Amino acid sequence: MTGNLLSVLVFLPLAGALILLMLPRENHGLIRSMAGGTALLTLGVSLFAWSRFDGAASGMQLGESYPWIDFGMAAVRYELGVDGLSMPLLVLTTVIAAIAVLASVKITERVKEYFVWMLVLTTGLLGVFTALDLFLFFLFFELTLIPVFFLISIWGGKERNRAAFKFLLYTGLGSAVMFVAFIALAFTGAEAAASAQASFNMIVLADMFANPAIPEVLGTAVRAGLFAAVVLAFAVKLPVFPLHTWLPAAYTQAPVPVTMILAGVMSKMGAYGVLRVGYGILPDQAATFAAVIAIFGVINIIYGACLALVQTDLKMLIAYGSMSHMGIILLGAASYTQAGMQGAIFQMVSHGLIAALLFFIAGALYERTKTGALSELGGLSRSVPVLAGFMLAAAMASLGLPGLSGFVSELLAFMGIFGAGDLIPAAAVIGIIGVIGMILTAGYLLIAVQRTAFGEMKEQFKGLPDVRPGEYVPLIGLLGLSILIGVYPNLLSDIINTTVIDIITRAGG
Amino acid sequence: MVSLNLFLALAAILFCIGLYGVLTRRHLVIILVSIELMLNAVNINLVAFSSIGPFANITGQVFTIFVITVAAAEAAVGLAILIALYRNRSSIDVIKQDLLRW
Amino acid sequence: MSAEMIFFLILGTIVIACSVLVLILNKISHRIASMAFAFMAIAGLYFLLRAEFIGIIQIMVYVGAVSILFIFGMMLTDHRAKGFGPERSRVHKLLSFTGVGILLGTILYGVLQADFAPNDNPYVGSAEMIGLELYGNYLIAFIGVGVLLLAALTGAIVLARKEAE
Amino acid sequence: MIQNAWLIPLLPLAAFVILLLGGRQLKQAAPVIAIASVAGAFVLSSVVLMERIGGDTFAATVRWLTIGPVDVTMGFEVTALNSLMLFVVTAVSLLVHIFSKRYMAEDGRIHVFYGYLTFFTFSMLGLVLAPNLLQLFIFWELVGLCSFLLVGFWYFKKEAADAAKKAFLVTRIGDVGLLVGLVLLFNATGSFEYGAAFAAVEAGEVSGTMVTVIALCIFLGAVGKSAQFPLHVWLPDAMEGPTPVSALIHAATMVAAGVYLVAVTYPLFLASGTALTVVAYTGAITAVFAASIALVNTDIKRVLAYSTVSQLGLMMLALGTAGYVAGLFHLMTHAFFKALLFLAAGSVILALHHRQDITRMGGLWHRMRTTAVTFLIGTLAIAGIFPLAGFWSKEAVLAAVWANGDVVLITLAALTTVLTAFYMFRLFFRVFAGTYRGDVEAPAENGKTVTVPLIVLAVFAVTAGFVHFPLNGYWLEGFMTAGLNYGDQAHGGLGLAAVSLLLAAAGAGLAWRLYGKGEESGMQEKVPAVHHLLENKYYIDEIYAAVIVRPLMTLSRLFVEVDRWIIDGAVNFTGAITFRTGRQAGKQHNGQLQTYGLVSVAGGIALIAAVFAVRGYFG
Repeated sequence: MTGNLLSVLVFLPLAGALILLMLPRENHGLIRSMAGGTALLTLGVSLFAWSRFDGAASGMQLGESYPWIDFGMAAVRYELGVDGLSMPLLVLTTVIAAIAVLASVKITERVKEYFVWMLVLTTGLLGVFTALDLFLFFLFFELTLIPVFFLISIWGGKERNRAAFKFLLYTGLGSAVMFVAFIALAFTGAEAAASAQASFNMIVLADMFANPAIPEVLGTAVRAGLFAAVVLAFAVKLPVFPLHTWLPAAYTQAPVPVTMILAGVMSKMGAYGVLRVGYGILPDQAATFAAVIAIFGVINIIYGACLALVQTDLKMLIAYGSMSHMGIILLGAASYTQAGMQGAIFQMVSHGLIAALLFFIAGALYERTKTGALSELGGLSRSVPVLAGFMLAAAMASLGLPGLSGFVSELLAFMGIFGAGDLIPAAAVIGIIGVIGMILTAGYLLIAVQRTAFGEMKEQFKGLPDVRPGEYVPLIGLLGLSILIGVYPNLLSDIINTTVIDIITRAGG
Repeated sequence: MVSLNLFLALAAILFCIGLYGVLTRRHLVIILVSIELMLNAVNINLVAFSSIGPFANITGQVFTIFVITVAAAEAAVGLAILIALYRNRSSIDVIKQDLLRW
Repeated sequence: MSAEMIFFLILGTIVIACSVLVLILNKISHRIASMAFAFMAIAGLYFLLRAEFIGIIQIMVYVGAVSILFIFGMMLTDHRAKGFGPERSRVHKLLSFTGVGILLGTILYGVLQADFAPNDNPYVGSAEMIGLELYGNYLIAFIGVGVLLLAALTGAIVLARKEAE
Repeated sequence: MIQNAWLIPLLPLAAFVILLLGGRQLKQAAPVIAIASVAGAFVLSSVVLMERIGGDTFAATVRWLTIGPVDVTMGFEVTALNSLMLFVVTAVSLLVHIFSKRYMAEDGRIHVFYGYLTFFTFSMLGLVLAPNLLQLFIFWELVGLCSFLLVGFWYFKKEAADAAKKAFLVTRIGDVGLLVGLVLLFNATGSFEYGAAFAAVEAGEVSGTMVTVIALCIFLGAVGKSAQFPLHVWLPDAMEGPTPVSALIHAATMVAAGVYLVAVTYPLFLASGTALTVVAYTGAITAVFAASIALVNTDIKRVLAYSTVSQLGLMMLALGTAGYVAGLFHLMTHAFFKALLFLAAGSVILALHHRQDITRMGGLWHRMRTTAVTFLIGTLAIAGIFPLAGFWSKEAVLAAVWANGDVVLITLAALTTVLTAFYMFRLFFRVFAGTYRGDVEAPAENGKTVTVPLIVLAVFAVTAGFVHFPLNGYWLEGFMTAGLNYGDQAHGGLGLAAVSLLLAAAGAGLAWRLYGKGEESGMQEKVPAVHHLLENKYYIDEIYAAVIVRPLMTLSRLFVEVDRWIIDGAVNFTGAITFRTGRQAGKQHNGQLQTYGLVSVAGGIALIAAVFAVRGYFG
């Protein structure tokens, strides 16, 4: 029954997109329900996969493997599988995708194309999180790029073209580096293992690079270069300072559901790539570079938070805040400890939920008030109390209030970094600077809440409609999941624990 | 018999004259003529090798036939284009034919 | 100096002289006539090389057909050179001359240096052998060339035809 | 019952959920539901306290988070300390809930108010019941959230919104310190559990420096929450919240959480002399510092707020001088009389239609007799007049400081005693004595829901001290320190009691001389420089603005410019270069066939030349 479960999951949205293509262009209702149905079905399948997943077992599960392309000197296989690192992200993707599709009621132009792109994007994302073959991984990674480009450039805001191109070029740059890095990985791996045929399989490559004789075959510099290339490739997506300037443009210009996916899931692709490819295949180099990664993590936290602190536009503020939160993933991962690594994964999931929620709320506010400028907003607690309440809750979740998922990830990440003293020279200093970031986070989020929700009610905002029934789905869904993880984190921890132990022990050799 | 080198040298000179014509003359008909000269230079080479080359055989002449055929076709189509061009733009000055610019 | 050498020198001189004239004469008709003479001389060279069949085809196709075609082309277009602008710039001409000159020098250097085994008994081909080759080894190519000619024929007609009113 | 102590916080939580979901429909029933839930919690707490007095510590945990081989658990624990805290919190909370029914009656969002209030009660109870530092931190933060929500309850007032933000941010600094402390503690000992972690510390598994660092980090959390110097700035501003909130959160319970935190992690402080000294000095400085500001402030609630800061400083001072029981004893009595004072102030404010300026009060003794009497009781209690609760607890604190023997600390403590009595009586006289200076017609009492809580609290303020006094052999000490080894608790003799009483009387007497008529004293003119300094709260807010906030904002703006012009600039520059290059290269495509041809020839020549250069003419 679970033989091809992952394939079904990955290609279900694509199949939905194909069916959408055949539907009549004008029948918006049918198109919407078809797209929503597909997304929900995908969510169901992913939950089924979750139920079939054994958190206590190590290694890949629900695997599929078929020969695909044989270049002679290298072989590409169609290989899928999940472990504790990808399983939560898989479910996160389907959740956010379903919610984003359901939240797309404001899209009224070129409806059919829009949903087709959304579903194609979903397939790409799911593929990235399940592919075990670097080549396949790359294909899916690129597959996510095209839909996003069109989604921004057709349905985006005023500056959409610029934003879309910036996104495309930046990520294109990352992809180019990634492609080179992958090929180099495959062939140096084959060289190291004295294998006639290069393999793109991540697991096989990890074993090749884990060969104790490898330092004699491949110099330290070569492996360090490979690791740096892999990290650089994914750093664009994350994004890591100073490769971040596409982010505010893309996040603010994309239509709200797309921003939810961008901030919620796509930025996790970068982090996932670093962990899966970088840490998975080259664990020793990851340990060597730990200090560098940690420093970039802190820079991200502080720099993003500082920028968010003085933004005048709500979406921009959330966008930079989102960048700041990515630093926590780096910080946790850099520590290379059980807690830190778990914190990084927790943060991926948690930030996925919270960023999506924040952007949804910002979008809902913009739709009502027609302005995103903090100076023009204010007093919305009076006119839209429920929405303002959700905004407050989302801000609290984002600043790491206990009982919500953000807290668990921050706690774990900081436990990691403070416990990484033997790996990172000044871990405590880095950790302290990191926690100062938490204060700044509270600062900018409270500024956002105060400027929008608090204060005298403005005349022009009188009588705005509060949350509509349809909007409760994303609001309650995302916040509810965040609370669920925050109140009982073992829900997630039980899934990822074994995998993290595996990642940590790899570096030992 | 005349040495092969001399035939090759003659062909080279002819080819270069044709090339120079193609690069500098304005009149499209003359450019086509220059192309014919270049093709003839090639033919001289082929026939010369076919007759007095180190491995003389008939293949060179066969190829000459092909070249002549293609040259004839080219001349026909080239002139047809030229006429159509003149009809539309009332000039066959190659300098003025610059629609495919940036 | 053998008779063949004398013939070669005469024919070669005619070829080069006529082709130079093609480039420098003023009137288009004179240029095309000069081209025809060059083709004739090249046919003579083929005879000298004992490739009579090719020589005859050269006369028939080039001197007979192509030259006439060019004359038609000239007459149907701007033979009085009314619609002509200024010449190519000196720089362009100079650069072309230099480039072509370098090319020529390079080729001539190699061609004159090359040491081919002297062959005093030219290989004599015949129309029969050419026919056998064409219908044997090169059959596919031959058919292809036939198709090409057909395509050129129809293409030329379509292109040169006046636009339907 | 003690096994089911977890029900105590769940009752208010249930009320919160009901109010959150159905508050708008319930409206008038909302206060009733909230009061009933807290009353239930109070009853349960009382039962638990009784059982604990007769029984033993109880703990239960469940697995919460797995970190590799380590299981982090959550659960609850009933110890002597927290069973007492449960009782205090639920008692004060219940009375505040009742009081609020009238105080907030005119507010259209009363259901929201009660929702927040019950959620606060839940959080505070959860904090108290926590068996480990992590769980304590979780509820610690939730308490902070409630404080934020309640201070900013009237969010449409700019001051309230600003105060809420300030409260959250300043305490956040402390919270972050606490987080670092508990993370370090976990990394050093492998556990968040009090018992396991302290056992590891006592067994010497953690280096001395590390213990000091951990203790100081944890203390930073306490400094933030208990508004100790230099993180005290948020508490006076927090008085923008409704008065019952000030009574419950910013006087009786939440701000006491800092003291409670130091108490539950006391073994860490005992293991580090440095940390203990820091605690003592912070407490002493805060006590005098805040008391001095309270001398001149003219806002009834702010005076009480500074008084709270000062009293919390005393508690810290007691803890820092090994007076474990003294600190907690003062915490308990303070909870009662400070809640009383705030609620009485609330009663006055309500009668005066939300005017809080004491220069516009006076002469209320005859108009609001119950309020005035209870306020006087509270004043006497806080000033430490025999035999009210404050006397006993303050005497215990002084005894601890005296036993410690540090002259500076003793001086500061004594000074605080004088100042406390002085500013409290100043406040009392200004509000209740003399003639009425306000503009509200005929202020009067506000009915039973207001006066009953006052009376009940007054009773506590009088009697609460008798759990720990010589005649019952310092009962509280026996209860609190059973099974713990926190050193000998100092007891003051008659002499100390007499001195303490004398000091308080001196302060009160001075206040009577200056303000007995309820009028202005003229101190402003006599010592203008001092007055100015105090009135502006030693310019601490301004210093923070200049040293931290403004540089941070400038830095952030700088970052914005860097981001725009340098980082994004580099990106755009690259883009522009590419674009320009493309355009220039495009211009080379002039459509001239022969130019192309010439370039091709040049290319061909270059190619040939390259081949020749490598391989020679004939290869």
